[in-house]
Amino acid sequence: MAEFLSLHDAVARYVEDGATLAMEGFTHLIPFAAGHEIIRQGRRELTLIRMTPDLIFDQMIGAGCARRLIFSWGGNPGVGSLHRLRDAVEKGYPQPLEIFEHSHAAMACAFEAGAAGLPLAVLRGYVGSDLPKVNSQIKFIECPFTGERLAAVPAVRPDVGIVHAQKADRAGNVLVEGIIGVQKEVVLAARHSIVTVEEVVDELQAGPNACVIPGWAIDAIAVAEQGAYPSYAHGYYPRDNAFYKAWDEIARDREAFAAWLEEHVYHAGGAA
Amino acid sequence: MAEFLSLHDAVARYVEDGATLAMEGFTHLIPFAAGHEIIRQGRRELTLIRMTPDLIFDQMIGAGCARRLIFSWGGNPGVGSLHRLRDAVEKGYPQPLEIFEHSHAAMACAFEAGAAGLPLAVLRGYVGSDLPKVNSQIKFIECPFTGERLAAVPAVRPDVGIVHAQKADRAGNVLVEGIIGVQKEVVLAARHSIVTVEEVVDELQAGPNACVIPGWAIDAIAVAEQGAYPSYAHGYYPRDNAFYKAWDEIARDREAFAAWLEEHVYHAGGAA
Amino acid sequence: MSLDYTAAEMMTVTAARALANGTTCFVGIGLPSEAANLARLTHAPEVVLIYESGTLQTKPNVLPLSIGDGELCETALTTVSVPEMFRYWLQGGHVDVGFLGTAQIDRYCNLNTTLIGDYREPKVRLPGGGGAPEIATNAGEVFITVKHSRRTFVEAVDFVTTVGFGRDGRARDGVPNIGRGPTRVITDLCVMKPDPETKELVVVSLHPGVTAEQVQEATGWEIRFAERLETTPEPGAEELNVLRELKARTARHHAGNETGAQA
Amino acid sequence: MSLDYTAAEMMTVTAARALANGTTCFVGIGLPSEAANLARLTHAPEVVLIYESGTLQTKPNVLPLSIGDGELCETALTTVSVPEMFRYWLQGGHVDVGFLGTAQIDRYCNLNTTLIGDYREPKVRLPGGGGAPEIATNAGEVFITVKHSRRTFVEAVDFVTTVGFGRDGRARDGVPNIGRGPTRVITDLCVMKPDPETKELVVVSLHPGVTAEQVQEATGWEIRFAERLETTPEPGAEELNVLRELKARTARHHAGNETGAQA
Repeated sequence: MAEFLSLHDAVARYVEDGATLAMEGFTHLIPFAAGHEIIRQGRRELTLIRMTPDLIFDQMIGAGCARRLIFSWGGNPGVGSLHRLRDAVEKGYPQPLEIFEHSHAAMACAFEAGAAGLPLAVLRGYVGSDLPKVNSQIKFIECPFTGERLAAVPAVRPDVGIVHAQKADRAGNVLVEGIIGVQKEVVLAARHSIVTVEEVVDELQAGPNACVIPGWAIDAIAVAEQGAYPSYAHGYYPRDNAFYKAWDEIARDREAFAAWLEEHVYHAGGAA
Repeated sequence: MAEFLSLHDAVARYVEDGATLAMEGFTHLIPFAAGHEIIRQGRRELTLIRMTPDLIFDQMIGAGCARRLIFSWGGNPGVGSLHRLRDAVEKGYPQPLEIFEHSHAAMACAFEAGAAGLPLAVLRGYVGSDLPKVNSQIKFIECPFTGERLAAVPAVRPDVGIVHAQKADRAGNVLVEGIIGVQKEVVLAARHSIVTVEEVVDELQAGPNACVIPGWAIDAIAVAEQGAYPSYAHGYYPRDNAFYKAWDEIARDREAFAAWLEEHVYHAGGAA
Repeated sequence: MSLDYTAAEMMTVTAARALANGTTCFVGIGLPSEAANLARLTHAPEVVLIYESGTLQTKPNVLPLSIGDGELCETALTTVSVPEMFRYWLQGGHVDVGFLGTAQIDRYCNLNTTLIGDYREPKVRLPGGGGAPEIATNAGEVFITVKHSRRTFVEAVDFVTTVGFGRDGRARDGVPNIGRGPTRVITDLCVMKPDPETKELVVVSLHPGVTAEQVQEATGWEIRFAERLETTPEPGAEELNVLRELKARTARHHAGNETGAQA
Repeated sequence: MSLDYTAAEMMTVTAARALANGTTCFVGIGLPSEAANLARLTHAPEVVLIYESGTLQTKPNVLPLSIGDGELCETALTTVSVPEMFRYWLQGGHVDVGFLGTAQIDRYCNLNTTLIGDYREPKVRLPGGGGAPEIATNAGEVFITVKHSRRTFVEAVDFVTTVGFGRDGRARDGVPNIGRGPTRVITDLCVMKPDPETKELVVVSLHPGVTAEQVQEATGWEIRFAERLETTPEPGAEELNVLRELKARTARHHAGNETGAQA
């Protein structure tokens, strides 16, 4: 049953050093506020899982939270590289980062399988790709009906799943609207889930088949206004494309990044 | 690209003798009008696929359309047996009916896998059940990551899929709302699909994540007002529970059924 | 002073009381649905009811006739596709209790809803498994409610549609990632629970006025009784009122749309 | 009389023309997205554009900066989850054309977007596969558009992120249930198609004013030219207008919300 907590308390209660942590939001609704809170609380040795690491994981990796990364596309969308991610992979700074690299299709299926309580996902994937050669998590099975060779990847079943959503009602039911990505899957696949929301409302006013995650499937809800900034929240605020572009400059340089982190995360209290 | 056809023409074009035919609608939106049209056109030797055969398949089986049935719960919901189905299975009347029997979970997964273009569905299912002993379509695989034994069933990929929905827009995009069952899955899994709708509208007025099936994923759309009667259409008309109860009496007797069929299907022109 | 109630009401109230407030319950149609909604309308307002039609956290004002009645969707928090229901919500581990009925049950709680007789030459063809085979293994535990009779409580089910503990009581041993299985069976005569070791059903509580002989008479095998056999608490006045109102409302509702003209 | 246009415009217009009206196209971000939207705004108003963010049949008024821009959802027919997008729509066989860019490409159309150098000791780490590995095999066919240079057109890609026809041109042989693979590559210099037999890329058309020597100069292997080498038709005035307006609109839009204050 969802408990309403401050973001600080939600992170403190559920995110432990060494945890496996999925933070989703496909370009839309990226839980930046929660990521910053994890950096502030100094979590270490995390296995981070996200299809598109995006700036949020670039920041967390740069801040030294991560030991392992499971992902499928690691760029700054429309801009270029994630320099903190690259620095960790290429130079081991601030610490080495082990990567498990997938395709989007495989990771989407792995989240789906995690939500479905299965140990594996099966897909027609990785045909002819070198990825299976470098990622030991990718295997192949034979269909017992047709003999077709299909790819199999382990389901994503993280210790903690964190997503951001537009709103929760007072019972803790959450509405996600727009680009819904794998938000529902992360919450359902995780052992513990935290959902940050823009606001708490009396009525969700959702359609009959809207993407509503019931409160009893969520552990903690924390209000985080602008909690997806600089990504966006459909119906609330647009993406700050300028920040995504500016990030290239900030993240390229270790010191510029450290200064940014100091000012905008460590000294930003509980704000995003 | 969806073509708007009369129900007669849609059935005549796509439903052939001997075809594998899935007609879905989980209690809600059962495509009765289409079923009656298939009876009128005298289709034979069909492999019928539905989780819950319901009255629609009882009628089609009783009318001699079917040779095989793939299903997971074959009763008259809240009333009792499907007597035409039982007569076919138990007495071979009007012709023998071969059955492939599943659980709901397995069939739902089989539709999902069909929509996903896979040859098989994998589920944690049939543990300790006798169903795998009598249904050769049920096999077991071993997870290459955990060694867990999981059930596997062939995906449902029918020649034709037919569903009923509330409305289509003029481009043939279809909105399904309420209990959506496996409607989308049937359309996407089938080689050819027919959607009957209550009405055609200028604007679907659907929410951003509503269950909308694009026209380019559908072969034919036919307007069939009250096309789900005696089941129901959320927002249009309720279920005629009295008819479901009355059906028990009609279907129990071969002659009563034949008379009903004569009056309400053969002599009902194109109406439901 | 004892209230006036029927054996069926006793069964429903007892089954309802088994559902704790806040439980997430995957509800079978018929008796389980009646009991689960009675629980929701009495001691367990926060019970979460899920039906296999994809309706999550539904609060029907009248009992559904089918698993997919419009009422279930209209009063649900949200409605998902049927594959999502079985994959994410049931198999995904979000269901505490599966609440089932049955046509036959044996001493190890194996359920048969498939047929009487032989599979290829059935004497009576029943509807089949529906959601039950996976509800029974993917829910945290399973409650069963069914009328007590020799026709239902049989020495050996003709077909194991849905596993309890298997023909030998050991079917769940060593199987990973499944639920505990049946934990109680509630009939119009008594309450039974599986023996923690052997998994054989044991009568733990007799309904008021019911004798052990009556239970044995209605059971197709030599049934065991607990050493400390209890008497099931009687229904309360409010429970009976709520149940009767629910059933009257339901009857009026389902009669209300009995147009039947087009038939 | 010839219009004034850039090599980049020539590439985009040529890539756009490759998309027939009514085609369902899974669109990669960047050059493919520019070309696909130009097609939609000119000769192919009924082209169906799908982005991996789950946006089905989207009609953005400006080019998205990311694959999941709000514009894509707001102008889509509907938006589905990402698992549904990859499972039902791509793997389910509803995509005619996958439209991709790349960082490296070899003579057999294998694409590398993973890294330069060795996987464990990369010289340059690139973003990775994203949707491409399965777009390339689950779409009916694949178009590739990329700027022509020796850095991109290499003798051997450092990593096969996304298969074209494999290192030997035979990777698709006998693999069931996959698409035809790349059928054309459009650059700022020329159009190439795989040889029907060997699958090796062959230049079939040079853009106006481009010489075979220029193409060879920009290609890291000895590239083949078709016997009947054609000249790519020039862009039309309307195509150029629409493209320039689209790009101007896009620039204004993305500048418009450059508040950046909180950074």
